[in-house]
Amino acid sequence: MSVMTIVQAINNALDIMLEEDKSVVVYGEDSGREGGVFRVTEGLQKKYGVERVFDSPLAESAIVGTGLGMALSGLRPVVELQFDGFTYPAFNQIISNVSRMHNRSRGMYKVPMVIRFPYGGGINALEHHSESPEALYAHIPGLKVVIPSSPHDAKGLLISCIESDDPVIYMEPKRIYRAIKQEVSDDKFSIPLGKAKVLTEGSDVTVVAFGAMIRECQKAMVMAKEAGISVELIDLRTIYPIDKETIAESIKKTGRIVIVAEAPESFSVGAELMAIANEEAFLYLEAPPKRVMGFDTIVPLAKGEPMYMITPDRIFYEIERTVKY
Amino acid sequence: MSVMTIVQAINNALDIMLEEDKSVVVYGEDSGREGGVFRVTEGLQKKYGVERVFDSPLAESAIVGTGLGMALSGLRPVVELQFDGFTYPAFNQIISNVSRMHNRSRGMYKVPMVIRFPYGGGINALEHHSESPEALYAHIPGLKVVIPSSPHDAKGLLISCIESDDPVIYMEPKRIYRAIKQEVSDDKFSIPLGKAKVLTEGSDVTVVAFGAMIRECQKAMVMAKEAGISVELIDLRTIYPIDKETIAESIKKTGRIVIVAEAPESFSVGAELMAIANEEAFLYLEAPPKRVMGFDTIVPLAKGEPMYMITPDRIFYEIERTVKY
Amino acid sequence: MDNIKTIEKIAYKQPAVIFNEFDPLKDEILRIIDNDGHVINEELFPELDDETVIKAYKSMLFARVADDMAVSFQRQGRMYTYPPINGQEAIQIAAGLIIREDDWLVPAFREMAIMLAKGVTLREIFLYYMGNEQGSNFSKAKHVLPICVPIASQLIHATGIGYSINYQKKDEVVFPYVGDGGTSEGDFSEALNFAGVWKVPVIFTIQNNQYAISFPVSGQTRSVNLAVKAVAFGLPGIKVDGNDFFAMYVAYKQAFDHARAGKGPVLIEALTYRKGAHTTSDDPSKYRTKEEEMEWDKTDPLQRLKKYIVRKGIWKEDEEKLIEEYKLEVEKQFTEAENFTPYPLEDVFQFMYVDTPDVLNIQKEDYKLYQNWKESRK
Amino acid sequence: MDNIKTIEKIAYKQPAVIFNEFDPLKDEILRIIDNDGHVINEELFPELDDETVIKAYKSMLFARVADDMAVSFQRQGRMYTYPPINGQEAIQIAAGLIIREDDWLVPAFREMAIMLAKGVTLREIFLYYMGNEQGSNFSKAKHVLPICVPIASQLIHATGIGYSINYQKKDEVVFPYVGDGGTSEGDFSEALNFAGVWKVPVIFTIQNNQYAISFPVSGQTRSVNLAVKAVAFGLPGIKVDGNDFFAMYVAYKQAFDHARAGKGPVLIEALTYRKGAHTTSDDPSKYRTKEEEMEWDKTDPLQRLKKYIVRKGIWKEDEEKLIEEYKLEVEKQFTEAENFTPYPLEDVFQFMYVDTPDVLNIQKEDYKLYQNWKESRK
Ligand SMILES: Cc1ncc(C[n+]2csc(CCOP(=O)(O)OP(=O)(O)O)c2C)c(N)n1
Ligand SMILES: Cc1ncc(C[n+]2csc(CCOP(=O)(O)OP(=O)(O)O)c2C)c(N)n1
Ligand SMILES: [Mg+2]
Ligand SMILES: [Mg+2]
Repeated sequence: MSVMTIVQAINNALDIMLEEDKSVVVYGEDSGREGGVFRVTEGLQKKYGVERVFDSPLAESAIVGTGLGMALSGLRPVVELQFDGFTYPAFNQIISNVSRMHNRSRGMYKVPMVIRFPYGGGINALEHHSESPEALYAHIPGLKVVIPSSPHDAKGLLISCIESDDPVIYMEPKRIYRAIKQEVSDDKFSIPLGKAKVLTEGSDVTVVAFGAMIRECQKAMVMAKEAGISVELIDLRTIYPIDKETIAESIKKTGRIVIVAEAPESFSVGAELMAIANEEAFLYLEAPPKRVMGFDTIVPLAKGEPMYMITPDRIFYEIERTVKY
Repeated sequence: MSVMTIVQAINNALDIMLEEDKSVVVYGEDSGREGGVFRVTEGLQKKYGVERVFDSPLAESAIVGTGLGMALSGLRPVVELQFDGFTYPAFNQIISNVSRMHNRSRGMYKVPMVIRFPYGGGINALEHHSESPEALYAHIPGLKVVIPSSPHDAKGLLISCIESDDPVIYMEPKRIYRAIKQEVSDDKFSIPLGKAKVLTEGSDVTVVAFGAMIRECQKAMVMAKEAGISVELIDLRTIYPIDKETIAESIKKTGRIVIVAEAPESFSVGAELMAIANEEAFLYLEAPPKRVMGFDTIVPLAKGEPMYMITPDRIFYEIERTVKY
Repeated sequence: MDNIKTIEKIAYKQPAVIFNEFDPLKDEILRIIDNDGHVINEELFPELDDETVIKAYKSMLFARVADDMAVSFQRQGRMYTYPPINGQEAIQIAAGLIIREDDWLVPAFREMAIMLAKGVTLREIFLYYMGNEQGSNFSKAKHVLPICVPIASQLIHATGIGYSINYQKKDEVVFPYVGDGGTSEGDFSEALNFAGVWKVPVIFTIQNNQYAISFPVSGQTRSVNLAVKAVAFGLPGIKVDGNDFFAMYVAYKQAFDHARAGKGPVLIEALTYRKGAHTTSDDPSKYRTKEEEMEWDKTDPLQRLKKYIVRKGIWKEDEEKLIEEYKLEVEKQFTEAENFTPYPLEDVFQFMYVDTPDVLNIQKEDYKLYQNWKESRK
Repeated sequence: MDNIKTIEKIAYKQPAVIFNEFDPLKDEILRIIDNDGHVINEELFPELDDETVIKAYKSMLFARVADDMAVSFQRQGRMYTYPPINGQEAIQIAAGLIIREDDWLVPAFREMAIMLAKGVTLREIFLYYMGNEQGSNFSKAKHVLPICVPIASQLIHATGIGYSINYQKKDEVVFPYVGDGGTSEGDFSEALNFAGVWKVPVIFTIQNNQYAISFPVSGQTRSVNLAVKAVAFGLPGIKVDGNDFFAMYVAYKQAFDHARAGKGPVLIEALTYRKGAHTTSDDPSKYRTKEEEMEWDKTDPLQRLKKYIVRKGIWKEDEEKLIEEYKLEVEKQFTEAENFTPYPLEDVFQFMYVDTPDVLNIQKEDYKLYQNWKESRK
């Protein structure tokens, strides 16, 4: 066991997989010598050499597309895109090729590949550095989309992603990269993809969140507890395939669901969760499912961002409204 | 009044706007001399010259990005992308620039620009030629997303799009490009963006659809009528901003909603409509909202496509199940 | 001031002899036989025995027959949209002579002839154009990627495969294809740039067939030709007469030796003409003249090679009879494709993932319920 | 065989004299003064009166002072992430002398000096880096696009503006900027290719400051330099010593005349060095040596120009005093930015659309309800 931040846990997972499997390679803009702008891959190039951990030229479509080529020819690439907002130049490769090569070739080729990038707001960043595009990726057939919320999960989920024979989008909550420290096993372990986790059991309302919003929800729950509200908190962990069962079970118990996420509300993961609530637990709903999400706007620059970002008291406010409905 | 197909109606709208406004230019791959692979822009280059209607080199990011540059400097470009599946190379320009320049510059610049492309399945096409990416574009702040379902709407909506000072994604239901003929006014007229249309009033269930699915729904309604079910059919027309009011009004009347669309079900427009049903009409819902949508798969090639495409009897089947709930 | 250039640069015409002799900057072109099959460059004429040349001609002929028949099958409504390769056979059959079983073929979508050469069966190709993805699950061919429709995106995959090859210390070579239109896509440049930086064994071929659907190559770019684009990425580039089988063979041979020797990627622009329509849904008379077509007809790769072998006196076969044989073979493979097992519901779902999520199974089961209901109403 | 080349091709070195003389293929570089301010190319020395040269030097000095102060404001926590331009002033101030009010500036994000030259106020720039988008709503500057963060995407906008200019028969010229790293993005190639085909009046400048964050330009590409990439698109390209004010001025002057005369786009690679960090969040000591930095220090554009003007005896000012003045001015503008009205909730919503959808208003009103609730709990 070691105390790790999310950054360290990801680094550790990469380290273990690089060590164990020579077919794993890690690259992206500044991912080699410098260890990435967030230092997530720090030290790995020194340990595994420039052929296995390296800097790529500045072109996201090529980073992802070469990764696909490698995956088809015996490697297990873990590519890094520098920020959420810079994944879009690679969108065509992701949606038109990475996600489909297995289907296109009717199973002749597999695509064991991970596309990692930091996502989300709350760090006073420039434009394009604060985005939460999980709904875009979750809507694309052939991909899996994973978002950890803690060092332990970051490690266990990433190991599963690298071992997956399907391509995975692995989104890292940059806001809490170093904010949470946790005891994490030094050994290799994995957490199954596609399963949500009930973090806290409760009876009055189900709160579903993921990534950096888990911590905000936990803060809101302190307020809820004071107000006598028992919250069941579910961490999605995997956005696609989404764990309908765990969510439905919880709603059947609580009758209420509040969804917390940073992305713009319309056409979001929040919408899908509301659909699931209806499809799987319609007769149990005692109040309308509620989305507590970003506005349908760009994440504002630092001075405006606090209004956009979802705060614990806003979550509590909506929990209370839903429970009182 | 002339009898027009959707192709002719779009051509007519472009013709009117090119005639009226010298700042309108039209271009894309094969859009000039040949008039586009679907002949939508046929004859326009001859009439307005190669500077106003032209072929561009083969690069979608540049087609969209140059359109943005033109829109910032006094033109009103209407750019054509050849197919739904070839819009993704332009995704970065659309999401990172086109949709944001007005916000980024705090109103200093406007982006009066239309991005047109044919979308949807049902034409036995190759891969990437049958897609329905409306949910991706609808989730992007700063865009409007419009889909007509008839020649009349195709013309009136496109004129509104070209006159809009905001960038609009205009998706054309290629499957019914020539399948529907309708009397359409030869004059200039426009249909407001952001408003859905109740096509048929009914009392038992609300069916919401758009584009090529409207015709399938209408066929299903014949069966429903025979079965004694009164369907209210709503054509969304605009996907974003979505017309919550019209949908909510209808659900308040019928208590039931069935959503029909071609795209993969998860994280779709269907999900958003279910969210709206809950947020706006929770207490009126007598059955769980139902999505009748594409599978979470790539649209199969021709031999497999009939299983993917939503047929009138499948719509009827789900309508009946929802009404009987 | 350039002291930090730590990585060695490939000068654009450093390597293999041939790339020195034909300077794309001067718009020079490698050509070995003329339109009448006369050898105009003895010096570079390749060492190929007669048998191989005849075999190559026959492969070109077979491809032409299969292609023509594909177009007519499509017209009969027995196949969906098909992109003819008519006119582009020399490029692909020359490559077919060079490419080995474990080399990688990364096609765009107009590479039927080299796919055949690489071991893909006609049956598979037909199956694909009949609208069944099973046609891309190649039963015999190794290291062939499925057809890639999003223009130029496949070039990047080729570069990635090249990285794997170097990493795994193998000696395979990668053969990606793209059209003249495809050179305008950003992915074209990114693929060549990464290939240069990583020094991968990749031979990029541009089949410059003069058109991207209706749009002539003259409109795609102001560069003097397409081979010259290699300069931007430090690659050797050469413009070759793509309708000249010998020129293509020589270019590929040198490129192959270059790549296998670890000297990195090269770019070949093969000048040719798409004699047919863009696809069976296209009508070229909308955008080009009969005169132009006839002008290019004179350069037809089959006629040219035929004239050469006839003049050399090595042609012993009865071409009519050969064509009849080929037709029967094509017919046979087509029928096999037509008799392929019907497309099961499972195939819609089964290959999206290796590890299929529940949601797909649920959607499939739901669909079956609907099918049952439908059955029950009959 | 090339008979269908209907559009005239720009040979890569046809146009303006200067582009003939310095061949990027041979890696030649335009340089006019050396590191000591000695004129080494009399012939090309521009006709600039002393006053203008002094003015240019002062503008460079002002930019340097402002830049240094920006970095320290950031360190004091009074501003967010800022990308210093230190070392790249000559390029931008030379362009500033040429660019007219109605020409278009299309910046990447490291163009503070030319933004100032174009009329953007320091107050606005500071406001932006304080995290307020209002800093991109330029009060005085005309035809300046906001900073564009997605690398190279802005180059395409410049090409589109160029199209408008031709279409509207105006004589404006467009000045887009990109870094060395940005040349690897597909958008770079697409922008140059469209610019060539459309023959637009666009002067593309690559500020080759040797690094893309931590990654040296030597790793970005195998091309002999970056100017040579112009060849791939039929554009004239030139490599210029970007730390030599006179060389930059001459290159811009000729490029400008060329573009305005309707001769189409050009590409300028300006060789320079990013003396500071990539941004205030970056630490260059992780990836480059002090020796390298000192080596480049000798080429500092300010020192070089200063040596020239001092030697020529035209420098009459007290630089220390000047710097103090500048500091006061910078301070003043910074304070104005700090005193800018607080960011209202309206600003989050108001500019997403010209015609704002209801849903945004509803979200705003909902947020106000929450704010009221929050107030009420206090
Ligand atoms: C990214 C993308 N954009 C557009 C298309 C539609 N399209 C199919 S083929 C084609 C023209 C290709 O021309 P070229 O590269 O010269 O190849 P050729 O068809 O001549 O073999 C186009 C535009 C596509 N397949 N992919
Ligand atoms: C599309 C995209 N990918 C990645 C980034 C992150 N990023 C910001 S600056 C930079 C390096 C840019 O290098 P260069 O083009 O040389 O410009 P410089 O910073 O040296 O001025 C990177 C990778 C980005 N802004 N946009
Ligand atoms: Mg072509
Ligand atoms: Mg740089």
